[in-house]
Amino acid sequence: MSLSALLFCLLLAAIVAFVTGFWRAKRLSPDNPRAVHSRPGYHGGYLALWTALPAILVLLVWSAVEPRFIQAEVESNLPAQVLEGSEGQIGLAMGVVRSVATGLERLTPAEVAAAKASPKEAQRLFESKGVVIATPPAAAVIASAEELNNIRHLSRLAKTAVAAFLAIFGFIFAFRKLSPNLRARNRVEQVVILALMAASSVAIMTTVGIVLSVLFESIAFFKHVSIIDFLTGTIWDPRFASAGDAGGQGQFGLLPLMWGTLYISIVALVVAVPIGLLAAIYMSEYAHPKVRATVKPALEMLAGIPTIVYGFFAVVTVGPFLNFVGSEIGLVIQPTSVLTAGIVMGIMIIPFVSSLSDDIISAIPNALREGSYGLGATQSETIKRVILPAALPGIVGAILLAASRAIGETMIVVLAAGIAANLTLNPAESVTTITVKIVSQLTGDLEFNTPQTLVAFALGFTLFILTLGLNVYALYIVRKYREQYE
Amino acid sequence: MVDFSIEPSALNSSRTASGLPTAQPVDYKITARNVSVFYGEKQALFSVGIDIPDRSVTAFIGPSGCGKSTFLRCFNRMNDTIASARVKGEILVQGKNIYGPDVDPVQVRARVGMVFQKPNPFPKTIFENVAYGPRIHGLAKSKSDLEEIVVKSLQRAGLFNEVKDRLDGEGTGLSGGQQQRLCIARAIAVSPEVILMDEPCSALDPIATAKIEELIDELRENYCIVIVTHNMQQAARVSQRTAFFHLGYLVEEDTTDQIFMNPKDKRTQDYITGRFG
Amino acid sequence: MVDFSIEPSALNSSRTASGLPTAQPVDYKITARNVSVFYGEKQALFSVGIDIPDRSVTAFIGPSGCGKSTFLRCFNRMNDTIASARVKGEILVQGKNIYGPDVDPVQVRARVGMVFQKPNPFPKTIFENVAYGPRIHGLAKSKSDLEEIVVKSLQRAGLFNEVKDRLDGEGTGLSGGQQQRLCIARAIAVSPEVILMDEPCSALDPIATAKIEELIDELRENYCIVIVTHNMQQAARVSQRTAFFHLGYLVEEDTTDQIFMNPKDKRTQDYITGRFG
Amino acid sequence: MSAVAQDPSMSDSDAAETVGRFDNPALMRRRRREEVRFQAYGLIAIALGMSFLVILFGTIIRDGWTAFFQTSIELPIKFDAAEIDPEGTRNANTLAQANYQKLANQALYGQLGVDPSSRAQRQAANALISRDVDSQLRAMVAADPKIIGTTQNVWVLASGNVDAFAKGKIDRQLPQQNRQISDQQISWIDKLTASGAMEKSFNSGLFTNTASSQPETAGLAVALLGSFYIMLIVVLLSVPLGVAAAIYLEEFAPRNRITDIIEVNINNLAAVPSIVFGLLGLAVFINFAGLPRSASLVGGLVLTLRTLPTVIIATRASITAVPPSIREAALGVGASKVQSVFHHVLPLSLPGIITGTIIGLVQAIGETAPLLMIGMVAFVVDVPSSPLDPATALPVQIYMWATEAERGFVEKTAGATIVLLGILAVMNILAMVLRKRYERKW
Amino acid sequence: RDQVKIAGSSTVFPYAKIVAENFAKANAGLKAPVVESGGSGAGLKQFCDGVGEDKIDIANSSRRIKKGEQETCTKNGVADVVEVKFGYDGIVFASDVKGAAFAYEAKDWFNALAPEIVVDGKLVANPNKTWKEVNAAFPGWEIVAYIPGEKHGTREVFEEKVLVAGCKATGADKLIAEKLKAAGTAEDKLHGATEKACAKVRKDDGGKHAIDIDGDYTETLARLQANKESIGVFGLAFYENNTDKLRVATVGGVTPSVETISAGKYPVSRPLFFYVKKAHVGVIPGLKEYSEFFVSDKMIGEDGPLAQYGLVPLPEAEAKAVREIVKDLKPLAPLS
Ligand SMILES: Nc1ncnc2c1ncn2[C@@H]1O[C@H](COP(=O)(O)OP(=O)(O)OP(=O)(O)O)[C@@H](O)[C@H]1O
Ligand SMILES: Nc1ncnc2c1ncn2[C@@H]1O[C@H](COP(=O)(O)OP(=O)(O)OP(=O)(O)O)[C@@H](O)[C@H]1O
Ligand SMILES: [Mg+2]
Ligand SMILES: [Mg+2]
Ligand SMILES: O=P([O-])([O-])[O-]
Repeated sequence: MSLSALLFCLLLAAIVAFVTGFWRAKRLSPDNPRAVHSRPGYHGGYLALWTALPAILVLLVWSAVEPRFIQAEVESNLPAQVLEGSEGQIGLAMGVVRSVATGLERLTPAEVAAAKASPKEAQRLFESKGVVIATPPAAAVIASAEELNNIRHLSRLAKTAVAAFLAIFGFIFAFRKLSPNLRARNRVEQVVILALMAASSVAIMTTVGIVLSVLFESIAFFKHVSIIDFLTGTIWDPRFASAGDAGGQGQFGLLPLMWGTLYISIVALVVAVPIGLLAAIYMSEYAHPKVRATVKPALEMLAGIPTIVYGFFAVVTVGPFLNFVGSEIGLVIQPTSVLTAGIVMGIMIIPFVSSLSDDIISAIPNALREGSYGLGATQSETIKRVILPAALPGIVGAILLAASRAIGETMIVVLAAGIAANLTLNPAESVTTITVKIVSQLTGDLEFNTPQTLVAFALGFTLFILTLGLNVYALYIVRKYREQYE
Repeated sequence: MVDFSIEPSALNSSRTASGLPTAQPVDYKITARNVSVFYGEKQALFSVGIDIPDRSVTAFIGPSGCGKSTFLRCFNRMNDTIASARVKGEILVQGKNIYGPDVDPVQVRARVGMVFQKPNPFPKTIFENVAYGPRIHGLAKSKSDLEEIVVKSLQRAGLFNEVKDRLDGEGTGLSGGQQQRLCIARAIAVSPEVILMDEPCSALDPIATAKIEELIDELRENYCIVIVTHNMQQAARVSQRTAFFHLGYLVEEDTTDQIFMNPKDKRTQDYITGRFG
Repeated sequence: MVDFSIEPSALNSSRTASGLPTAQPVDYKITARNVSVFYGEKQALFSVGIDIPDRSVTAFIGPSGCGKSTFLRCFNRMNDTIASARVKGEILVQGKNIYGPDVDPVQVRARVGMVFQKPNPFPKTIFENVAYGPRIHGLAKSKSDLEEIVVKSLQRAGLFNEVKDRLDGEGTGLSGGQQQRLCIARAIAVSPEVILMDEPCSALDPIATAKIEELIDELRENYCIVIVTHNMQQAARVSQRTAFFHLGYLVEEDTTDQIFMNPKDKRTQDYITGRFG
Repeated sequence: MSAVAQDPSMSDSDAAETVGRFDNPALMRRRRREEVRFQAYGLIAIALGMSFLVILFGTIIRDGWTAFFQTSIELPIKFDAAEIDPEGTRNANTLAQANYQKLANQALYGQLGVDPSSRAQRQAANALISRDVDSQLRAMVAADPKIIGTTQNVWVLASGNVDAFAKGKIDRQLPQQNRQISDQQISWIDKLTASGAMEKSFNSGLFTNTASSQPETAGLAVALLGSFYIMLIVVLLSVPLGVAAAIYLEEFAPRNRITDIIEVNINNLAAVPSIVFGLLGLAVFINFAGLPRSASLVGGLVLTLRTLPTVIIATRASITAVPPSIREAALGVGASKVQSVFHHVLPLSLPGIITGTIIGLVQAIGETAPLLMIGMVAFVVDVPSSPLDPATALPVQIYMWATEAERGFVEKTAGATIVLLGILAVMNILAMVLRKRYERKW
Repeated sequence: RDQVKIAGSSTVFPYAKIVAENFAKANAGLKAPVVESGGSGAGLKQFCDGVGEDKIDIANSSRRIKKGEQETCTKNGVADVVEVKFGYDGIVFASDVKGAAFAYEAKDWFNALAPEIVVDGKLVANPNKTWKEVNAAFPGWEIVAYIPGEKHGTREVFEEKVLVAGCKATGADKLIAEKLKAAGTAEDKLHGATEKACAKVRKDDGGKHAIDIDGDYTETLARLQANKESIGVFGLAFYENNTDKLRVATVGGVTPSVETISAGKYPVSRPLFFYVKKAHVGVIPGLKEYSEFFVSDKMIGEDGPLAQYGLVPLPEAEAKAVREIVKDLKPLAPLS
């Protein structure tokens, strides 16, 4: 049986086990349900879990390791000249064998005979069954394919047997345990909690995965360039570093990128924070609930628009507009500049500030407002002097979240920030950011096994650390804030 | 038969003596006429009228939901802050209708201070809590002026000695009873004419309650105080006049002695003898 | 002197007659021995012991924060759900220590029902609210069985007539008093042996309160009821026995008559005469 | 007293100038003005935010709505048997190999009166119709070989440049050498338009065609399907995983260092740049697990990881919002913790979970950067039949079209953006409806 | 796998798309290849990752494979790589269509963009701020040039064919070499170091004179439209599709076009390549067929769709040689 069929059977078995357990439990004490610890459903669940879970776990592990075994087995019988080749070539040969094997399974016995007789005929037959192969298969390949099919059949049989054994054994074991005193509910719930726990470990594993996937390449990069130079260098000009110029190492300087990243984020915050905060204040304190109910989700749409759309908006609309405004007032504003990217990014993160702040302001206990009104304060005085100071830590948390979003934003800056790594204070000039460089170093025409591309991973790692720091800080602030109200 | 009698000390006879004789005309600080309050469709208060004398404590009692808070919040137009609330009738404070056409509720609230059920100090320093009112109303000419106001208010609220070393500590860091006294100090700091208190002790422990009651007794000498309470013993202990509310109606209003010893209405009697509530 | 006396009808003498004579040994439903409760470092209850008889109402009174709720929540191991809470000592329900090593707290709670301060019906239909308990405990063999349980529970809770036409209406759509009775019905539906009530009327209006009190009086015939209340009149009205707590200690426990008319401890006396609280 | 100098928001001059009682009219006036001004700031902020939204949508719709229409030309095409099937065998292979483009070109010459002997004229005329006419006619013949030998009026696609011209995206006033359309071609187009043989109609091809190098035949089918698979995977994985994780963390996990770390970690993941997730996907799913490149499965997995934190955070928030009294009520009638969670807490937090999920999905469907890293920026002609097949996604398609040289792709880019925004809007409305439906009061 | 997988250069991408599309139409049994666009380097990286079903078959590149890359390939078992040069990409300079006309020589670019230029026989920091200062025939626009970023293959061509050529034409290379020698550069490295130095781009005035574009030509076009008095670098194909927006400049008196480039008159062009993994031929269906189809006259010929799009076709002799290579799958010899 194939894996999916097996799983399906196990599911059926689990259902049967469930029903059995259910009925058995009902019989345990038909007159006094209270005398039985757990409800029949839990007994059923207990039985079903014992029946299916071990078998499923074993099956999954088996299926994960099976291909390697089969591969090794079939490989060992490949023609000698194939085996001499590299691992990749063996892999390719195996690919052909697999295709042929699939093809053979789709043929009728008569066709199989015909296919064996003539490779050309085999190719034609396979193609007619939807299996395209590049060249007519040699006899050895067909032999290997048959072997592959045989081993697969065997493995499947064994798998089925093991699964059946485990299911039956589990069923019997659990069935004998069914009794009024069995804490079936607790057992089943333990499994549920374990499953929940496993789910929450995915987040951890993701982080581990991220760290691992950038760590090794970063280390490789730091073999070329010293970590100190990377962190403290003020010049980003990796291309010319590779020439082996004197002082070339310093040209992987993170600082201009870091500055660009922070500068754009700051501009974005300068746009988003006042607008977002004032909008939040108006929505939570002044606006009619109906207005709030429409404005809030409408603003939230700003965060839902794909950033690539913002990117083009920046290049096509905002950049030229700023440039035009600049020329009207006698300023040179480059179309891609800190301002362009910052403003557009600011628009994007408005909802992060407005929605979160709105929630936070609304959560400020009404007692504070009443306390202030009671002293004869106007509404704006109350907001400015009581509500905002009280909400400040939460608002700071929201702003930090928006900031980390801005720091990590890619598509807008790729299109709107520019790529010159400038250490400039002038917001009308273009700077570049860490994310821009990650994309361009990875997708460019650069030679791939050089520090120029490896640096992308080091940059990714830096970015990860940066946002981590911000988040830890945000959490610290939010924690503090929580305590104040509890 | 269980005896719920209140001992003389609780209904301090000396206070009663210094209280206001009912029959005699007094200068009323607040006069309410035909006040009805609606929350949306629902009427919470039905044409209530009352006269509240200055320099004394008037207690509102009655079972939960009878409209005590609603009525109290009419006196400083606090009900304005509830979108669904509508107030009809007139309320004169010092002879002027605070629901008149060109009255600014903000100014009303400066004249009629309020203390709430749950102590609600601002999350600022103790000093800033008290200084807040004077600042927004521009009551202090200078820094030292402001300091003086703050200190005096804290002293009056009987809190100064406890907090004088940590005026720049957080107001929320005080104990519940201290917080409530801080709120009273905050209210006093804008020198209101009236102080409204909505169950000021219901969130406090007995010792803190006793302190607040003492304080109310002292403040009475300078302010017109209206207090809502659930606790009849408390009403008896601190007030000179008592008004009993039931289902949105003002059932009976008289000197505290009269209400507790000689209630005219059957409902009042049932309530104070614990038949309900 | 103000007379807070409670009239005979309030402390129903017939009930007192049918109540349990103190001196005589009775079958105690709950026995607590040396119960101390800690919240983290802080001790909230100090070695409390009590015997609670079956088929009667026992009231816990005392000022706020004295540990009434804490103690009550020990009887159905509800304190287990608070991470910081630790309970020492033993509590026997029907002779079995519910804090014993292999006791499943979930089962304890099925036997010892609870009604909370704020009515907390599930946001489901009225029917589902009551049916929930019987369902999870498998108390009904069939649909009609379940219906019977629900109807009976609602009847017992005195709610059936009011809601019989809208059993599939939302439980949260009822008035406060009805909600509280629904919660009682929900508790009854799993046929517990004990019903714990933590200030069940404090969020209700007088009329609803009266109904609940009546209900408690009826339920007493079949259940062991423990009720926490802030309201001494209520304790006097509904309970046969009363325990007075103060600062985490059980100060005094006796028949209600004794406690109210003849308290042994000075603190008890001060409390019931309104000297504090 | 050190505390005095604290409130800087109130200038001292303020205080000094206006000492007095509450009926100080000057102070009162100022306070009222202040109030009005403050409200105005709020209104301005909201107006700004909303106008950004309107401008964004306005520009996109202005540039893109024409992409939903397509110019076609009606040609009387003679399905010449001699040309299509000279031997008359009606062999499918022969039919497939025939030069159909030529048939269309000839019909066009006839229609426009082009001199077939002039190569320049021929080429100019050929450029009016799409190179894809070939496949269109081939499909017609394959479907019904009987039309061979007849003359049929067929609407064929105009070429991308003609389409752009017809929509006014190419300026008639420009000098000829600067235009993609010559004066001669313009006169032809005018002629065709006048005779009603050239019309604009709804462009269903935008949704049904797959990738193409010509703007007139390029469509979103692969991208839409790819995005659909990705969304499906994201929903199927991130919702159960996210909700389960949130339940565990909020209801069962002990509060300690480890759960603190998990919490920081999840918050951080929500803020990790999406491009880093692309690096993760490349390393883990493609290089380590050996999943195929360019497949929507990998895209789905990467975006699942990207979405997971959002779902967890939103779910946790809505679980916390369920009042403890509900949990107590359930425990009080003897439900176990697990029962109280699954019977009561979870259903009640459904609106919040839905909101969080939709927010996560909305983010995921617009995500471009991580897909750049896992090979989804690709030219895929075949409609993917499973998530394992190569595919693209909507934002990626937008990105690719945006970098095309041909004029026709400019409006396509905006058109695809409109489609994407439409999907976002539908998802948001769905969220709103679902939230309404499951919202409960307690 | 029954489908060819291709990755690499974004410059080659449009051509590969056209071929892939036509390939599927022409070969009923075979599926259209999947073509990824991620840059030459990224494509070659995947390409050299090894052989196997999960590895790509073809890498598109807008430059020749580098020695180091070839070594990695060999190390990873990708021993035999067939290099296919299928045409040229013209690189043009253009300004806004309504702007001024430019007739460049390579030295103009050097004098405009180099950090140091020759004035009166001495190397001095580039004093030129406007094009008029560079060449009196030019308008007085401020020097603002959008040049391809360093990730683009086009940049290398620009440096080699324009900047370095201009460097030599102005005689700056000799001065630079002297300077480097004085700084102690070894004799054997001198030539390379000089060329590198010649290729440098000025960064003064906040880098506003030479602006790198990492994105595509659409981005350059957008920048150009935002700043009408600026010059951009484009591919010939892109320019030809946007003649209504761009005005092209001549270089050395030659106007860029398919004809002038294939005739070798216009100097700034570069070859385009794709690399085929020989080990996959015969295993992946359609791989050989695709490669042959690509270089067929039908595709890369003068009348083919690639030329129509803007590819500069190979001269007939070269085309023939390439077809031979593809037919015989002649692997690329190790680079030196
Ligand atoms: N904001 C409001 N919206 C609608 N109805 C309200 C509101 N506030 C109070 N009510 C209703 O008005 C009535 C009177 O309420 P009020 O708070 O004045 O009672 P109270 O006597 O202060 O009660 P308590 O002793 O519980 O504080 C009640 O029925 C209450 O439900
Ligand atoms: N979850 C908790 N964590 C820490 N301390 C608690 C907790 N619950 C109660 N306490 C403390 O335990 C003591 C007893 O509280 P408990 O709630 O039992 O009092 P109570 O008599 O029911 O008061 P009330 O009448 O106000 O309900 C109080 O000091 C309280 O602050
Ligand atoms: Mg009230
Ligand atoms: Mg309590
Ligand atoms: O993408 P390119 O390698 O051609 O720049």
